[in-house]
Amino acid sequence: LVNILERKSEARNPFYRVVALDDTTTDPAAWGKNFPFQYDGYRRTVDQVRTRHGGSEAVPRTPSQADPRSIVAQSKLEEDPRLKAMWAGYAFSRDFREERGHAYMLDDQTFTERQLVVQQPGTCLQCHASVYAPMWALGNGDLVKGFEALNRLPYAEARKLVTHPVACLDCHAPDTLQLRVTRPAFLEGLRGLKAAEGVKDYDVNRDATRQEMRAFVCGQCHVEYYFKGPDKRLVYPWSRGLKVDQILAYYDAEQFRDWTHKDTGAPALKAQHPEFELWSQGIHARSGVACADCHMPYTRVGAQKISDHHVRSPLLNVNRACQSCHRWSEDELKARVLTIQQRTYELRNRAMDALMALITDLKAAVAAGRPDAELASAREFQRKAQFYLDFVEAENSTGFHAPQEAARILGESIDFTRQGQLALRDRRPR
Amino acid sequence: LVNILERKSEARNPFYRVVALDDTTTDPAAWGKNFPFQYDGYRRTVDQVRTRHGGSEAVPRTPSQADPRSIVAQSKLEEDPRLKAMWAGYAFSRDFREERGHAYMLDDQTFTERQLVVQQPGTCLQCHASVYAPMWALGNGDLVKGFEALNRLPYAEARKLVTHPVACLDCHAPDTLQLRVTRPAFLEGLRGLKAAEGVKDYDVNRDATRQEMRAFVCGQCHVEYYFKGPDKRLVYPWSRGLKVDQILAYYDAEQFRDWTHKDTGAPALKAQHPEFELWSQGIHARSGVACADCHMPYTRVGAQKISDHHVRSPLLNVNRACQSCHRWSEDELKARVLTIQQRTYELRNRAMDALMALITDLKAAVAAGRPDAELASAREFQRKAQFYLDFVEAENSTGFHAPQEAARILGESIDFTRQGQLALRDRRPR
Amino acid sequence: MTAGPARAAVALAVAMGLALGIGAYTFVYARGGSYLTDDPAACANCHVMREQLDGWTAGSHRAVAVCNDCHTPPGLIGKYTTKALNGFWHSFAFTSGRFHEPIRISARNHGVTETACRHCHAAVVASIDAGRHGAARLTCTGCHASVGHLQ
Ligand code: HEC
Ligand code: HEC
Ligand code: HEC
Ligand code: HEC
Ligand code: HEC
Ligand code: HEC
Ligand code: HEC
Ligand code: HEC
Ligand code: HEC
Ligand code: HEC
Ligand code: HEC
Ligand code: HEC
Ligand code: HEC
Ligand code: HEC
Ligand SMILES: [Ca+2]
Ligand SMILES: [Ca+2]
Repeated sequence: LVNILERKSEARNPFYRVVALDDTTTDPAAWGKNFPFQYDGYRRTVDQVRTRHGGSEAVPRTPSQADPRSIVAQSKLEEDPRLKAMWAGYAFSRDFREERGHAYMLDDQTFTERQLVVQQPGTCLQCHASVYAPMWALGNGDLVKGFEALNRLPYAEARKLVTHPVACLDCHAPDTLQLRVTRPAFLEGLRGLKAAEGVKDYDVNRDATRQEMRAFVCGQCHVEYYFKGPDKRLVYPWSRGLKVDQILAYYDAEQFRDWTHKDTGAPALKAQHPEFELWSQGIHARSGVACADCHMPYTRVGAQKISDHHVRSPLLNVNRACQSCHRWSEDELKARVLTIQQRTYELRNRAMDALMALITDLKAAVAAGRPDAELASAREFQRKAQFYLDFVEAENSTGFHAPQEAARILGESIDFTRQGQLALRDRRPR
Repeated sequence: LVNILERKSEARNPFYRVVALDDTTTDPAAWGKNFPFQYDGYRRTVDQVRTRHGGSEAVPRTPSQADPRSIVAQSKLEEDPRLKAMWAGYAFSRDFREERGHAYMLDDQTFTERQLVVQQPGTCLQCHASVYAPMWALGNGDLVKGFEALNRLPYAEARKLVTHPVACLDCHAPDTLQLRVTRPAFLEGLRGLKAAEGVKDYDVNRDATRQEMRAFVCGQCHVEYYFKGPDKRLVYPWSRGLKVDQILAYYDAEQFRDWTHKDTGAPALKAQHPEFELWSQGIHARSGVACADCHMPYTRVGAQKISDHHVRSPLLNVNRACQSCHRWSEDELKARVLTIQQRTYELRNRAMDALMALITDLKAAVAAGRPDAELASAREFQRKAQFYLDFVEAENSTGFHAPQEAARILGESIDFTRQGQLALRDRRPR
Repeated sequence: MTAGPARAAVALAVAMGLALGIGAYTFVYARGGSYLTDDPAACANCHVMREQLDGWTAGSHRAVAVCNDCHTPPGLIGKYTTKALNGFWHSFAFTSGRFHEPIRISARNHGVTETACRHCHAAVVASIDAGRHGAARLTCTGCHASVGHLQ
């Protein structure tokens, strides 16, 4: 009976506005007063459950002065030591873990051992903290100015300005609750992309449809990026397009390298979580299916439906995430995902073995003191092959977001690697 | 008005049985008396319309004594001369054309220049003519005996026993019109496959569901095959499974080769139209979507729905072939297919270029008189790489039947090719 | 498909007396009048509606909504204008045999249906569908394509 009354009242007015919210209300708990169900979900992102290729495993550790975390996610470097060889000389070879729920983003960034290897800029925080209010403050009223100021600060200083992981106001307007993009890097990245497609000064918050926004809010962070120039500006390399080929072409034109490979001297690039880019090449994106449809499916609460703010692997929530569109059983849907992921994973391993062979050859050639001229071509191939492989490796759906494209990319990576090995042999002094 | 009256009457009585049919009634015209709509469609397979990667182009030629055809399909050897190098020393390097409608199957086989290069057995006819009645006759009442007898005959003699391309009774029981499998090679092939899956003496015509039959009737011919032993028995290499890896493993175990590559001496294999095998690895097969659903979609004739017997590219009939399941517009559906095919085609070209490089290297090594021991490994890699590439090249959907699997196969083909090139260099006498 | 201009053109022809002739003939003979009832079976007087009837019978709404609950707007006027429009055009299409197959819902009628969803499920969707200024509406059928007709 209580139940029914409850439902009725809820039905009559879905939102109780008990507290006023504005663009300075960073604390999700405050928003939670008005939207308790979304807040509950949001907080559940602390859960750690592993799927075959996703989710995350809760690994206990003894907290230390430097790193107070008592639980972390499993180390990918331990799962596959070949990654260390691929990233030799770069911070990722020191510490790289499976990603976990949003609740951990700020801590995991603050305490990753990668911080011990390099001095990082404030830019890092763009995707690991609620920086919206801080940016306004820093830029006193000018978001972009605040963005630039934050980027320029050393990480340690910038870190003092933030307290929360991604929060409500990073995705929502406080008055209408409409979705909005709050990250200048995404605004600029998408404007560049649209310009390339012939659309002049595109403004996401003005021109995007609601369904597009359900992917764009995620695209603010789940993308490939780099820090441009001495100002460490956060830039998304999309001005030629979202395909791996177009992104590499961009970096080549910029003559950008993330680091020089320690063992081979190759001008290497590190691809990072290009979920948005790979998704854009898949059949779901083409069908207008957004990130939120699968990662934040509607869920029944009392008499209403709300978006499940427990952002996580859809494989942990198949009935809501998939079955409204696909009538197959949960087991069948999981099996379909696994088939796609397994194919991707096996080809990824083949590409990884090939890369190891090239790195070994190049390393030997360097040790043998062969002149750079003889190694240039092989190094160029390593740069390409490695970026292509990493593009799929770093993408977190293990190919699901665009199965054929992922396999295509790995196939080309293999071709580049092997050609690099051939270049070394054919350039051998006769 | 006629239109509407017609419909009402049709609704009442779908078809009239004017002539009696039995297992000796090969002539489709006779069946056509009872089933005029299906017969009309069947006859329309003479149409030649080209799609980007499929259909076929009507190329005029001057009939000759040896080859009376005044129209053929475009030559694939001319479209891509690299195919000649891949098949050097094999009949396919002489004549290989785009396939066209069922109406042409008998003529195209009879008059292909491949017949001038090798003496073919009667086995060829299994998939190019209505051999059901002739097999019964030859085996006087024993289908398998008739099958074996037909296989043993020289092509020229066997050819005299047939008059029609695939006909009604090759797919249908004359009394019930139910689908049935009439080719012993498929019965045996599938029994072997099921046995590998742990199912004992499987009998297609007894155990298959109706939906399965809608793919099996096609699987009688649209499959990879070889002629086993001196009796030229038609065998489908499925006893280990339908994946390219499993089929190659079968041939390796049998120590089978189609021919020895003229320029490189590699023990080569020729893959042929593995539509059934590739389809089996795709999402449509997994969803229970059969060949007939897309290539013979239901179409309304007045009040009845019949299967469109004008078997052809679904891209020429998208509304019936696809829109019954997909709500997208015709243009959008075509664009989706093209995206998949283009990705496949580009990777196929990359694999083809790689293969040409290996063949060039091996050819040179042979010319340089390097000992077989040094070439063995490279030749083995050519065999593998070439079979994998040909498996996608010979498959006629340009990857659509299983997009990710097709890309996976091409990726591995590239790896094999390049490793072959490396083997040649590393085995070089120091 | 059922493009505006195309319809306009046909409309002209129809206006030229044809309407009374064929139009009326069809409407009676093909039971275009079925559009005026609420009985689902009536819709299927046209065999081309059979698929949807079957789909509806297999669907989750069989017990809770008839064709017209989803395919006509609430309110008598709206209801009967829509019925008249569809009844006439569909009768005409049926007679002339000129329509896209498989049959696809028109933008206008899709709008009618989407409104119907919200009409019955106002409570359920209140929070996801509530007053978003400017933002385009959700499309219920994007996720629930087969509620009306199990596809
Ligand atoms: C059609 C459904 C679908 C869409 C749309 C989709 N994803 Fe996914 N996503 C998945 C599946 C399935 C996985 C694999 C989960 C696993 O392996 O446990 C996944 C994995 C992920 C992961 C890793 C999750 C984990 O548990 O480790 C991230 C991050 C992710 N997706 C982000 C995105 C983003 C960002 C977008 C939009 C740009 C997006 N996804 C669009 C279905 C989807
Ligand atoms: C402000 C940046 C940011 C935004 C916006 C963002 N994410 Fe994330 N997301 C992250 C970070 C950082 C992590 C990794 C956290 C960690 O490992 O500590 C993450 C992790 C995830 C995971 C992995 C969870 C797991 O169990 O492995 C999924 C799935 C995911 N995000 C999906 C989404 C979706 C869907 C959206 C949009 C609705 C979104 N994210 C928006 C930064 C963001
Ligand atoms: C463009 C957005 C973005 C920026 C900028 C960014 N991250 Fe992340 N980070 C993510 C996302 C999304 C994830 C989750 C997906 C993944 O781990 O692949 C993540 C995950 C992580 C993780 C957890 C997984 C791991 O790698 O161990 C750490 C630690 C991390 N980031 C550190 C950093 C540091 C340090 C920087 C600055 C150098 C940084 N991030 C900058 C978006 C970003
Ligand atoms: C990573 C991005 C992200 C964050 C952070 C986020 N949301 Fe949302 N939220 C969404 C998306 C996506 C939707 C769906 C909006 C739509 O469909 O237009 C949504 C919808 C909503 C809605 C509308 C009703 C519904 O459930 O669909 C409310 C209310 C809401 N969120 C409240 C919150 C609150 C409160 C918080 C903080 C505790 C929060 N959101 C944090 C992405 C986010
Ligand atoms: C909002 C609708 C929607 C949701 C939610 C959705 N899908 Fe899909 N899915 C589609 C559409 C549309 C296609 C393209 C085929 C088609 O047009 O029917 C598709 C295609 C697929 C395919 C075949 C394509 C391929 O890559 O092989 C798989 C597998 C699939 N979805 C699995 C999933 C899984 C698993 C989930 C949940 C994690 C999911 N889908 C969520 C609509 C959806
Ligand atoms: C989901 C739909 C679908 C299914 C199921 C399907 N096909 Fe196809 N098939 C296609 C499409 C699309 C093409 C590409 C046609 C083109 O490129 O013009 C194609 C191409 C072909 C071609 C080449 C046609 C041409 O025009 O050259 C053949 C032969 C073929 N399929 C046979 C089969 C067989 C045999 C099966 C079952 C084992 C099958 N198909 C299952 C959709 C399908
Ligand atoms: C008895 C053997 C046999 C059977 C059974 C058979 N096919 Fe074929 N099919 C062929 C041959 C041979 C050709 C090529 C004819 C030619 O090029 O002269 C062909 C050609 C085709 C083409 C290409 C048409 C074009 O325009 O390029 C399609 C599509 C096709 N078949 C589909 C099917 C489907 C679907 C089935 C089952 C319903 C089927 N076939 C059953 C032997 C067969
Ligand atoms: C297992 C069934 C099968 C057997 C046996 C078979 N074919 Fe075919 N054949 C097909 C199918 C299916 C096609 C259409 C698909 C294609 O062309 O790839 C075809 C196409 C052809 C074509 C037209 C396309 C081209 O290759 O130029 C010729 C010619 C041909 N076959 C000749 C032969 C000859 C000669 C033999 C005997 C050595 C033979 N076939 C044995 C199934 C078979
Ligand atoms: C290459 C195989 C093949 C050939 C040859 C063939 N059919 Fe069919 N036929 C089919 C398939 C597949 C179906 C669908 C059966 C089902 O759904 O159970 C079918 C269905 C039918 C049906 C049932 C009604 C319908 O249309 O679905 C009739 C009647 C029929 N065919 C008559 C004929 C006649 C007459 C011929 C010769 C002129 C013929 N068929 C040649 C494959 C074939
Ligand atoms: C009998 C139903 C049916 C028919 C007919 C059909 N499909 Fe599908 N299609 C599916 C199903 C089921 C899926 C898997 C996704 C899902 O579960 O919704 C799918 C998936 C797809 C996908 C996404 C998978 C991928 O490989 O990217 C594409 C594209 C597609 N179909 C195109 C077509 C085209 C083109 C045709 C016609 C030539 C066609 N389909 C005919 C049922 C069908
Ligand atoms: C006179 C025969 C006939 C009757 C009775 C009939 N329909 Fe239809 N209907 C058609 C035809 C023909 C079409 C295809 C029209 C087109 O696509 O242009 C159609 C199309 C439709 C469409 C989709 C096209 C559009 O314009 O949106 C809907 C919805 C529809 N009918 C609903 C109904 C309902 C509800 C009923 C019963 C109240 C009904 N029909 C009774 C013949 C009929
Ligand atoms: C619960 C709501 C509901 C009911 C009840 C319902 N329909 Fe529909 N109908 C729909 C929806 C939704 C669509 C459009 C599907 C889409 O857009 O994905 C549709 C589409 C149609 C179409 C156009 C074909 C198409 O797929 O676009 C016809 C015709 C139709 N309905 C007829 C009927 C008939 C006749 C009945 C009664 C037997 C009926 N509908 C009952 C919701 C309903
Ligand atoms: C005439 C009123 C009415 C209309 C119109 C209507 N529904 Fe429903 N709907 C109901 C009722 C009543 C239920 C049953 C609730 C239950 O079973 O608990 C229901 C159940 C549902 C369900 C849950 C069961 C399922 O099928 O998954 C969904 C989803 C749904 N409706 C969506 C829709 C959509 C989308 C539309 C419009 C295309 C629509 N409804 C139109 C009354 C309606
Ligand atoms: C992005 C996908 C999506 C869209 C768009 C969507 N829904 Fe849903 N809907 C869902 C999912 C997922 C569920 C299942 C929720 C659950 O089981 O907790 C659902 C459940 C429902 C239910 C059943 C609630 C119950 O369990 O009784 C109704 C009714 C419903 N939706 C109506 C609608 C209406 C009306 C619209 C349009 C205003 C709509 N939906 C739009 C995904 C969607
Ligand atoms: Ca994870
Ligand atoms: Ca063809």
